Amino acid sequence: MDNSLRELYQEVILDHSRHPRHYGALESATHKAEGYNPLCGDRVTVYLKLDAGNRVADIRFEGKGCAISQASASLMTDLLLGKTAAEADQLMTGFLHVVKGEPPSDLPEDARNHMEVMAGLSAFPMRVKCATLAWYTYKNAVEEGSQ
Amino acid sequence: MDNSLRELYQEVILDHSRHPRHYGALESATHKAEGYNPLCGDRVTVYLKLDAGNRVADIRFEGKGCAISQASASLMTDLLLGKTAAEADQLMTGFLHVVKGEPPSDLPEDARNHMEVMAGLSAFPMRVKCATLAWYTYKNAVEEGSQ
Amino acid sequence: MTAAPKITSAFDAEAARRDFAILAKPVYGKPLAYLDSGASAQKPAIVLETMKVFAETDYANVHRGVHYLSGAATDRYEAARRTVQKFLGAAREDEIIFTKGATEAINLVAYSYLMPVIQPGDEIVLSVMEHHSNIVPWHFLRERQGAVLRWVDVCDDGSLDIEALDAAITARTKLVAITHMSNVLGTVTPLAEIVKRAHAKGVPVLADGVQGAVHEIVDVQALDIDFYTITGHKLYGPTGIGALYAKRKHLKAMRPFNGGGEMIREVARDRITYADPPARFEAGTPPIIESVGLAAALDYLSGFDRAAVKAHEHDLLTYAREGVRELNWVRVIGDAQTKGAILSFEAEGMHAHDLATILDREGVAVRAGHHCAQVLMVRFGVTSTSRASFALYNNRADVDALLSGLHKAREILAKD
Amino acid sequence: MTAAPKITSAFDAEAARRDFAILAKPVYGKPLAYLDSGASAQKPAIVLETMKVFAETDYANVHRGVHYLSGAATDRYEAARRTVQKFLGAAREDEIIFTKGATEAINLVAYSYLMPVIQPGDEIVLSVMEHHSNIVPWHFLRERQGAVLRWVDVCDDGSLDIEALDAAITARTKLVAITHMSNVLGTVTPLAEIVKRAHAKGVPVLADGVQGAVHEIVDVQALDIDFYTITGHKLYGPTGIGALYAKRKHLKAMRPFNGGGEMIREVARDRITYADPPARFEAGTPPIIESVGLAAALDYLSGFDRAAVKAHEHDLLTYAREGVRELNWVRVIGDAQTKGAILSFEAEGMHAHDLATILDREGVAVRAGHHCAQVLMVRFGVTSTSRASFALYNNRADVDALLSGLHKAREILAKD
Ligand SMILES: Cc1ncc(COP(=O)(O)O)c(C=O)c1O
Ligand SMILES: Cc1ncc(COP(=O)(O)O)c(C=O)c1O
Repeated sequence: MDNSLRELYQEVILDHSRHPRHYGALESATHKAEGYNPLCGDRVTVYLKLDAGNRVADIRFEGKGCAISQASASLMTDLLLGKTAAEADQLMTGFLHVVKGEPPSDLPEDARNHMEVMAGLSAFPMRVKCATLAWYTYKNAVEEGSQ
Repeated sequence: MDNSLRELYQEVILDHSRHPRHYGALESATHKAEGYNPLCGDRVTVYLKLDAGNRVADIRFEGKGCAISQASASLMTDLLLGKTAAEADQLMTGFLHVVKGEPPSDLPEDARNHMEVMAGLSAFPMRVKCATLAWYTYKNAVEEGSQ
Repeated sequence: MTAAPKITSAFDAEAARRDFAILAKPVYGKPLAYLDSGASAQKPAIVLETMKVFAETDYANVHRGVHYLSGAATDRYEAARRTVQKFLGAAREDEIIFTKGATEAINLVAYSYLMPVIQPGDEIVLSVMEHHSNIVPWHFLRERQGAVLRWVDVCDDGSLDIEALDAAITARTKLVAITHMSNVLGTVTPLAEIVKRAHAKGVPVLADGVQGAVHEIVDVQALDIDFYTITGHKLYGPTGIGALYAKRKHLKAMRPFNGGGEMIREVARDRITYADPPARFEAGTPPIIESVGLAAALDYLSGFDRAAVKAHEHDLLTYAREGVRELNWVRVIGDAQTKGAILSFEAEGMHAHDLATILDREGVAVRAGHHCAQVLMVRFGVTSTSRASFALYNNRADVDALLSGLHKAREILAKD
Repeated sequence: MTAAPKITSAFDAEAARRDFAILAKPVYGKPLAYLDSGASAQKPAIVLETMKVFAETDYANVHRGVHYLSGAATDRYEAARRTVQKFLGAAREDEIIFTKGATEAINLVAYSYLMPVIQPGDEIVLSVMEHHSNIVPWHFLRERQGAVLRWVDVCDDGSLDIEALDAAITARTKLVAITHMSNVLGTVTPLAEIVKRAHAKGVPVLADGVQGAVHEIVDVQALDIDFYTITGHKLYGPTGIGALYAKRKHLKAMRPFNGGGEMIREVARDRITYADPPARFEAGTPPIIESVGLAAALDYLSGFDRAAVKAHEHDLLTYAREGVRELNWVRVIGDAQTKGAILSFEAEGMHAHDLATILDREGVAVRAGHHCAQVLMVRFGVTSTSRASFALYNNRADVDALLSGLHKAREILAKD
């Protein structure tokens, strides 16, 4: 069996995809966006509640798609909860580096450890879009999705 | 010098193209058609006066084009003058065979001799259309060009 | 310049495999099991070589040239048209229009045949198993001119509901647009019967023959069909070329689609006239080298006993179908009686993309996704499927690789 | 997979000739003098080889596949887009749309950009030296929607009358559609100045760059041009592919042209949404192998010092121009100051087709006819011309063959 596959579909990822954190609609959302990958039909909706200081007071997602896209969305909610907009941007940049196998950018160590489970993706460039869908949708929610 | 060229552009052809027979409009035409080759811009108008028995009582042409198309039109008027529709069809078939270098069809000997000057065309398949333009225009005049 | 047709009574797939260099190239160190010919077929050496040699010896632009190379290239281009004519059984060569692919061919019919005449409320009948290429051009007519799309359902086994199709044809129907063979279900539609019923109501029929022409023997005259479209790259030919067959009576009445060189009769500042078909519909420099490649591909395919090829592909389909039947976690979508060599399925607990990624690392190339058939996905309540499609060069080893890949994927993805 | 660019300071045409196998193949036993690159250029070995190797090693359909070959093919296809982007100096890769050729690229602009907005009486400004490909699509808008074509004349030497162009742009002008380089006169138009003047009046500009991109270095950003079109087969690349450059702001606002796979976002029975550019304009399977060939061709061309290539071609033009100047029975049409390597002429007492036939037997390939520029023919009072066009692989021996062929033709055709 291919090791890169084992790394890609490691327990943590499968667990995230089967038991996603923060799954479901968020009634009190201040921001919301829908992401869609027309190439594979994957879909994710991100709900955000930003507080006065633009901090992610609450976050939820709903979606349908491959293990990678669902796990990545779940992982993202874990990472973003409680973060300021600036911190979130830094996390997103870092995440993009990780999944593309590019040199890592400045990241808090716990965030990096958290994301490390996604590093296997860099061997699967055709699947990177699956992993980034949720993040771009988050970004969209912040920028254009105010409710 | 290429012999096939000498044969194509022999004196008789050049003479026909420079001093075309039966050139000009025909006031009393009963039939008329315009032929046009969009690939090269060659143009020929054929005027016919058919008598009661469908005999070519008079024929004229006007046109602009290469030596081959003009010579062929001129030669055609010589050949068709005085002929019945059936005789004309036979001549046309014979002419198509001659210029394509196909086995000759049944033709009166004088007509065949007359056409022989066009036999050189069979070595120039790309120019066959130039030679047949006038004939197809004649055919068109008979079939659809009644004035 | 193209291979003399070799007639063989039984089909030797192992021999044919050797015509396709790419099949011998391992993927991630594994033998390649290319089960994605439904998306695009690989090209035999004779096709690639014929195109290269043509470009090295006889190439120039076509039609307007008097010089030797232009004549040679024109001859090859027009000979390719006759090869397509023969392949489809068309009555006349000027009923064949070269296009960039089947998608363009269908758009040509939409823009040149229907757009000038369609009125708000006029109807176009199509099936839910159409490829987007045979849907979107008709949506344009809906969006822009108020046409109504009438959808014909398929039965649960994926076969066409012919009675529903018949019922959908009304006095307002302007066209039936239907696939010859579904690129997802594999379903082969009863084209002759469809044409008969549509014509009985005075309605013309367009068939999307992209898959059908690969696996079935087509005779447009026997079918009496109005429009039939093919694409080169699925017929073992090059990309960048396809063809539209249309009855001459339609072509003569149709207005041009693209405007440009070759398709005119006379252009002036304030008026314009158009050339006769087929030139009228072939604006600009056509895919010249590709036409020569397509002819070589059709010659290659026609060099085999097509019935034997079909039997071979069908054997693979059956072998694969039996193989997955044993896996109670695999659900096949499309089990029609008349079915070509395409197998679509869902595997429990595995998204098609994850499955395809795992299969890929095993050297098995399948498609995963909606296959440009979103309407059909909705019909079967899925967002995507995995699809294995079989070509003449596939063998049972390819199917074995698929089946063992499926087991590995389950091990990785569905292990708890 | 494509050749590493080789930068040479002076251009060695004799070395380049060896890249084109077809040039070494005699015609009627005579050396070939191929002076018809204006109609279509020959293709260097690296282009043909790159396409063949790609098809043998990395081919599959693009975009929707998860498997290895599909990824490899997609990478090559998108890399080709970036090669075109760089070649034209575009800011973004998604401003490059692959088409089947320049003719389709111009039609795309007509159908997707202008057709939805044009009103009866709206004007399109174009020059009398346009190729039919940059005329007929606008005639469609005249015929179908009442647009008015405003024609800008050329001066007697074939140069564009820029003041007339300026004057032709009115408040009703919706587009200026102009060639970058005339395929008959060789005239290179002052694109930057044209764009400046049109933009000053708020009017966008489309340039037909089919000839211009071959002989000039293009920088669409510096030109600030709205639309620029190229075709592969004149750029030493394959047939069946071309490209449209368009500013992103235009592309984002444009509706689709062809409908089919790849260009949608979501398709349902009664509604549809479209993908973002460039996908929105690339319906169906694109010319994948051809895109790889085009990239190889552009890499090949860019591997030379383009200014040196231009100087070489200009030398041939001057040498030919001087040669025919001595023949008082030859009339050159097109003597503009800014002129690329194309020489059109009439020879007294000889029709262009007869002349071309005789030259052909001498191994000299020229075009004869209206060159898809009938409006220009009328402007110069001719029905056809003969045209010699020069490419990087031509040499003075080719010109000598042309000149001696002219003498022979006169001997045969005009001897009394
Ligand atoms: C100036 C010009 N524009 C447009 C075209 C048409 O381009 P294509 O060959 O891609 O149809 C040509 C060539 O035929 C041309 O020379
Ligand atoms: C059934 C069907 N129709 C149409 C198409 C589109 O044809 P093309 O590849 O020529 O765009 C395809 C393939 O993608 C297909 O499978």
